[in-house]
Amino acid sequence: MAEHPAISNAALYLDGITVSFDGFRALNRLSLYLEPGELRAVIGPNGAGKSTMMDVVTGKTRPDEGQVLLHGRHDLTRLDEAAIAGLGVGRKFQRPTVFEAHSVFENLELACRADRRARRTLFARLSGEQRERIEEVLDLIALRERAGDSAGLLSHGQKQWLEIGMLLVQDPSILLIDEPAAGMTDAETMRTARLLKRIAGGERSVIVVEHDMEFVRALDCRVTALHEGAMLAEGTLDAVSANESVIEVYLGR
Amino acid sequence: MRLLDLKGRIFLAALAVLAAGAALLNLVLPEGAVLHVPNYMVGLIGKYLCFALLALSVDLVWGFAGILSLGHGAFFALGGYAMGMHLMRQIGERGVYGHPELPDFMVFLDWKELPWYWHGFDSAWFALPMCLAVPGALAFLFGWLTFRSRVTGVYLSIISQAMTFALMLAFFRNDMGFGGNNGLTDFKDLFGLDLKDAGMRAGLLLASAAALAGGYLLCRWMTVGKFGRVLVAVRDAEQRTRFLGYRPEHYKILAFTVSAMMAGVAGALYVPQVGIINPGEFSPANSIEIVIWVAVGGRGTLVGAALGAVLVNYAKSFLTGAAPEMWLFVLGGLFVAVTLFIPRGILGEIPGLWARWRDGRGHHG
Amino acid sequence: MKTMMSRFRGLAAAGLFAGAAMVSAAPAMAETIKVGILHSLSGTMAISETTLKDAMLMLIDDINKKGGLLGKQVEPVVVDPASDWPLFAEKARELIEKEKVAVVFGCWTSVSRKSVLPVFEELNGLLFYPVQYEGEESSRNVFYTGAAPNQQAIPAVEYLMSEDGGGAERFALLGTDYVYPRTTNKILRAFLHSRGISDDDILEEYTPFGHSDWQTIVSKVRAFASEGKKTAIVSTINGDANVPFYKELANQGVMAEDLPVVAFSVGEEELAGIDTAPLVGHLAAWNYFMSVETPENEAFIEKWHAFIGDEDRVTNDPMEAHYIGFKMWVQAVNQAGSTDVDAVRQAMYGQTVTALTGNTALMNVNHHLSKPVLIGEVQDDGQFEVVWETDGPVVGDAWSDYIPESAKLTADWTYPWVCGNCEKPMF
Amino acid sequence: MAVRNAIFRLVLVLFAAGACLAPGGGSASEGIDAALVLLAEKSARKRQAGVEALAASGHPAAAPILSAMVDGKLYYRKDDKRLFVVAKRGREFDLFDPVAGEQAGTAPSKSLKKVKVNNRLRRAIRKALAGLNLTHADRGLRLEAAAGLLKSADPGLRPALAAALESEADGDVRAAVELALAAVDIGPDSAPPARIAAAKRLGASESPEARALLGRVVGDAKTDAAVREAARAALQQIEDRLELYRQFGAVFQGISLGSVLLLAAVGLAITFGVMGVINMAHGEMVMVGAYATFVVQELFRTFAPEFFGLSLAVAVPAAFLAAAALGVGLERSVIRWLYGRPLETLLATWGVSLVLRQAVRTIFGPTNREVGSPEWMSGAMELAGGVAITYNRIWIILFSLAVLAAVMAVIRYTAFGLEMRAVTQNRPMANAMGIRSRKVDSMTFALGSGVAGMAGVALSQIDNVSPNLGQAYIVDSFMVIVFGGVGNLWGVLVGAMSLGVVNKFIEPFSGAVLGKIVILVALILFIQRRPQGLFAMRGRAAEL
Repeated sequence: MAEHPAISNAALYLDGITVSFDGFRALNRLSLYLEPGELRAVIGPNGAGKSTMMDVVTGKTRPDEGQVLLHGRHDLTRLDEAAIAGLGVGRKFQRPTVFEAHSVFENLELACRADRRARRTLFARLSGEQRERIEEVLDLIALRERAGDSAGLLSHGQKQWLEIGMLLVQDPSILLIDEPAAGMTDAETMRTARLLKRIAGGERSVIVVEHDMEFVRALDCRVTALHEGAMLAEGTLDAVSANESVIEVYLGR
Repeated sequence: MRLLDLKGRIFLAALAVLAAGAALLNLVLPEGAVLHVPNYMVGLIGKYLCFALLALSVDLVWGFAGILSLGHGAFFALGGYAMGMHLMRQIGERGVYGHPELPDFMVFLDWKELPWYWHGFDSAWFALPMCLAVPGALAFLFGWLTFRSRVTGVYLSIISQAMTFALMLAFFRNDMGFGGNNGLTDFKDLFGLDLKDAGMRAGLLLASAAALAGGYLLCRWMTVGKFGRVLVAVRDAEQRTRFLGYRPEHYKILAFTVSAMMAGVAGALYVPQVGIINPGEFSPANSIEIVIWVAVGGRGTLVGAALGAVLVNYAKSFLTGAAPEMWLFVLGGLFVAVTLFIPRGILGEIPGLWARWRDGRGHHG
Repeated sequence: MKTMMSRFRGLAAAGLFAGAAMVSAAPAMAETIKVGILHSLSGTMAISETTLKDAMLMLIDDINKKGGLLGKQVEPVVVDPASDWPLFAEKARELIEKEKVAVVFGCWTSVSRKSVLPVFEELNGLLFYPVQYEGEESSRNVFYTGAAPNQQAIPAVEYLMSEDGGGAERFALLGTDYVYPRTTNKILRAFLHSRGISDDDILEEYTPFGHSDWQTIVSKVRAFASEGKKTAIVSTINGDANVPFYKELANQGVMAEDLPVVAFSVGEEELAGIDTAPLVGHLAAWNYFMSVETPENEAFIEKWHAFIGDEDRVTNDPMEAHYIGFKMWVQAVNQAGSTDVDAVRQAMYGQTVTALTGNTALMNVNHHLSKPVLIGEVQDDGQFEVVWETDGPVVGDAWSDYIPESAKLTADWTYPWVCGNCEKPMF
Repeated sequence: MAVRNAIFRLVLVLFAAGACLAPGGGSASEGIDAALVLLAEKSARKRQAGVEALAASGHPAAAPILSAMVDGKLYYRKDDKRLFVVAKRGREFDLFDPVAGEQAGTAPSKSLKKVKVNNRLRRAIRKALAGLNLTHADRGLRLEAAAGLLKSADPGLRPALAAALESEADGDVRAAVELALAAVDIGPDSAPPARIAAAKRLGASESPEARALLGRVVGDAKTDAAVREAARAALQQIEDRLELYRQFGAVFQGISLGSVLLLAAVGLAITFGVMGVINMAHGEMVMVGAYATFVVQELFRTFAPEFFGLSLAVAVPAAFLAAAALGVGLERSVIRWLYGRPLETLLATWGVSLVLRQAVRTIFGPTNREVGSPEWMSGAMELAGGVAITYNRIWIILFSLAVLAAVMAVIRYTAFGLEMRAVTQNRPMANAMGIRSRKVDSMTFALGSGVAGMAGVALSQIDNVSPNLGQAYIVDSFMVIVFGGVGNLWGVLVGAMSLGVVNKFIEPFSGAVLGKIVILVALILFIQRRPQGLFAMRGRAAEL
């Protein structure tokens, strides 16, 4: 392991990740470096490897080559989803996935930091501290009024927020968010962007995968453009938009 | 949520009244009295209660953890065999060949000595824990293999069916030393008490009722708390729970093992009441039927599962006598009708109905 | 309320129950003698047992036409134990305790009999069991009207070893893996040893219930048969598995004169599903064949065809067993003047009935019948033709002489003996 | 009825031919009267004597009488014990006098009694017939006769065999006669050198009889040591060749078992694999196909018995249509309401399966129904020493592959197949493109059910046609699908075949029951390794 100081400082470091499915290369020696507290947008056309990248980081897919270092210490490619989540990596899916049979409050309770082991859970009770944290997040995602309703009854946008809320009560150090603005109204989109900007910072880094350029602009952060499983360009949105190869990929020859 | 809600209290109260009432009316009143409960009814109720406990165990894994086991009959049968082996050893020298140690079927199939796995079953202190341990161990092993490999949904259902099918074939083999197709029969007594004795029968009925109540409380306790909420979360969105840092396989293995042990208890109580355990209990069709009881009563409602088991089995008892040529049409039709018209089962539909009725009254009044 | 009910379509299912309830609500006739019929009408055993239910209904119908029994009509009570063994016990209890039947005719498989046995003994009921079985049992509450192993297996093997049967010196014992084949083969092995045949010349193979792929086993037996000595197959293959077995035999061109099969569980019913032309000459051992030419049998077959409304339906050995059993029970009831189980039991001993084969069947004190054994050959029309017959009736043995543990046991239910499995007289 | 008459007429023609060929002879019954009287005797021993006397007489009527006897068509009149060859016509018999070679009117069946045959007699008759036919004009009969004599190995036949060899021109028949001679020569009556030569010749043969004869010599301690050694060497030669054949036989049996599994599973691969319906009534669709075969054959038996050989060809489409129609009914009334709730389809179809089984029991009765095999499916190709390749298994293998190919072709090349794939992959999109997805669902389910029905036609040839037929295959079918990979027809093929072959290689060591258990446990463990089956879809498609 190269003991480069930058690497050991990095919140997340992807090093030469390659993933192939039946001969198709979804990721091709992808490398990425994320600083603590950084908000990062990842853009790219369909099939560029955005979702696969998140799968690799969260342990759902094991790469053929390369490694993923968390805080320069943990090689995530050797751990499973639960262990990675336990190290403080949270993930939000593109389609909102909340537990529809449970109430909003219960959804947050399940996400709350606690011993996740089955035997412990059997005897678990909600502590006052946890309850406070849940109330706090309920305010943040503006769902306090609906805490007792079952999550299945929420609107699409509310489900997205609830899911983000669930990530927040986990208190993760890295958040991976897949197309949070999909299917949202303009107003909701802007509100979500503000929410994400508030979340990032301090020790918490956030990666947002997005299609919607307006939303990316509103995030006002460093942007990584992927294409065919490899990095195409990285920099500010303006810089990336001006990059010739990006223009070629997006607008065609 | 509270451990005992209204539904649960009604259930437990009804169970107590039914079991105690049947036992008392059978023992105290003379035969021929109007309210006398005949012996065969006592046995029948006892059997239904064992099935109810079995249904409860399936509901715990299917209703809450989303594991559709088509092999739960195997755990029931293993519990039954463990009890059957104890009852067999209790016969002692009273078998037809009078062998002090070997059961009759071993004597006439030329077994010279007791196979190692039969040792210990002469003692209730060993046999009774085995009724729990054997199904539990198999469920743990099966769960450990399958849930860790993330075998889910239909795949899981089908390999659980393969498991019970393989066990059925194995127990059918006479070389296994479990009596082959005939299974274990001709039981005499349990704890030194004659199984034919009315008091013993009533006792077994009460024990079944107690086991059902206990099983219900255990399931309730496991499902009302956070553990139960994780189970439901796993059922509805397994990936999501994983990314929240839970290991669904551990929850599933735990629930599955507990459920198998409950099924084992049901089997162990069932055997002395019906007087036989044979490999037919492992047949895949039996396991499918258990799932149907749960579906009829209402998946995920616990009380409904128990109710479904009693209703379907009562219908079967009644129809096989009343309409021996037609009952399969009725029962088959019932299963189709339930899935089509009351998909959430009898108890699953009641809250909706109640709400509709209340709304209706609100509109008109 | 009404609108709610109509919306709740699930209640449609309740209607089905109500319909079924009406079936049972038919008014019972006053003062009848009830006879329970405990045969599976669904599940795996329905294929064999349904016929026996029909045969019983016919016999009961017949006696009612002749004025009934003890001046009362006989009322059949049919239940369906559905090939489910614990359900057999439940239904037996229901018949005796709830329906108060005087006698039960029923069961086919050994396990179903084992399942109901404690119930009949506890409640002192009476069961007539009509199927050939493995023996090793005698209960004071059961009359066994089918053959014991010494009434079927041993005469059949003796025939195979005789000059007429082909002088077999090597035996392949094929069976379904359950207690009847296991016990029968154990007895046969002991018997063959007593005739100087060594273990090298005996092949024993077991298959699961409903086994349908016989390629390997038939090939194996053919190889076994081509090692020099004259070979025969003794089949205790059960029910469902027989059709694929015989189809495989026919297709592999196994001719009866080269490698005959003698079967103990294959009768006219089982052959009904097979084209028997390639099987001509294979054998079965029973106490009755439909082809037997006697006035009794012809009358019985005619009645059966009229009752069932189908000229193609066959009769078989277990039907005859029920015929004998029912006739004997009726005689015993008339003799005792009541249907009381204890009285009828005592009256049963020594009862004789002219069987459909024209022979006399006698009920012994060990609750088994004395009757002659017939060996039949399969014909191309699905019938059997009798090629050999024992000289006289063979007494059914409850306890086999070839199993050391049971050779010393005696079954005798008359005074001074009152025991089904004793070594010393019991009083 | 018409078949029987046709056969009867054929017998007449044969008799006429026999009479023409008969060399000289005065009164028709000269010299065989005594033998004929013996045939009507009650004692089997006397009848055997009659058979032998008849064969020895060389009378032209001897062969036809003996073959009628072995076929169970020889009867005698109760009052005068005269023999007739009969053809049944209801309660009447058409009589034919074999000695006079002419029709003898009809008689009520009760006035005649069959000349009984047992296995010992059958053997004697076949031997006698073989002796008589050894010089028959027909090459096939001569070949059959020589092969038949191999079984009896009677030293008394040595002159006849030697004479036959002398006059025989046909190479195949010569070889068969030589083998039969060797079978005689290896017997204890011959001199050791002749026996050693015979052993060598038998060693080159593959027939089970040769193996049996050699085995007998090796096992007989009284035999000359050199002869025994030669026999042992010849036997070893046969055993070595046999081992190869046995391996081949096991592979064939495995493929044949696999083809049965394949047939049972292909329909399910569509209803379960493609549509996601856990169809517990699948087995009953197979059963319906088998009963359709039965009905078709009954119609043939009643209306067109002379075309019975075609009945299976008609049964295939009939079974397809019957099961498909039932499938459409089931889909429209039950399954349609349950899409997206696969586990509930399990419950509903289980109910349907109970109803169907009981319905068949009510309509057709609970007992087995007879489904016949046409001529072209009966019999076997004998490889060697007990290894036989049966024709019906070959047909079933071919049929299963044809069915699979047809299903693949429908899915891949027809417009319906395209629509079907579109609907299963993306229902809303397919709807938007104007595909009537409900109709496609019905058709898909009908296809799966119909294919199951066709499987029933094949299974009716090897298994019971009873209400329980379907239950025997349902668990196995699901195993095959899960093993092969849901939604993949190639997977079904490979899954079925490999399960079949593995099963047949395990079975000789473990026995049938244990073999099956081993397979099931192996399958459970396999699923741990590859939760999606053999041919898993990976990547994005796997998440569907």
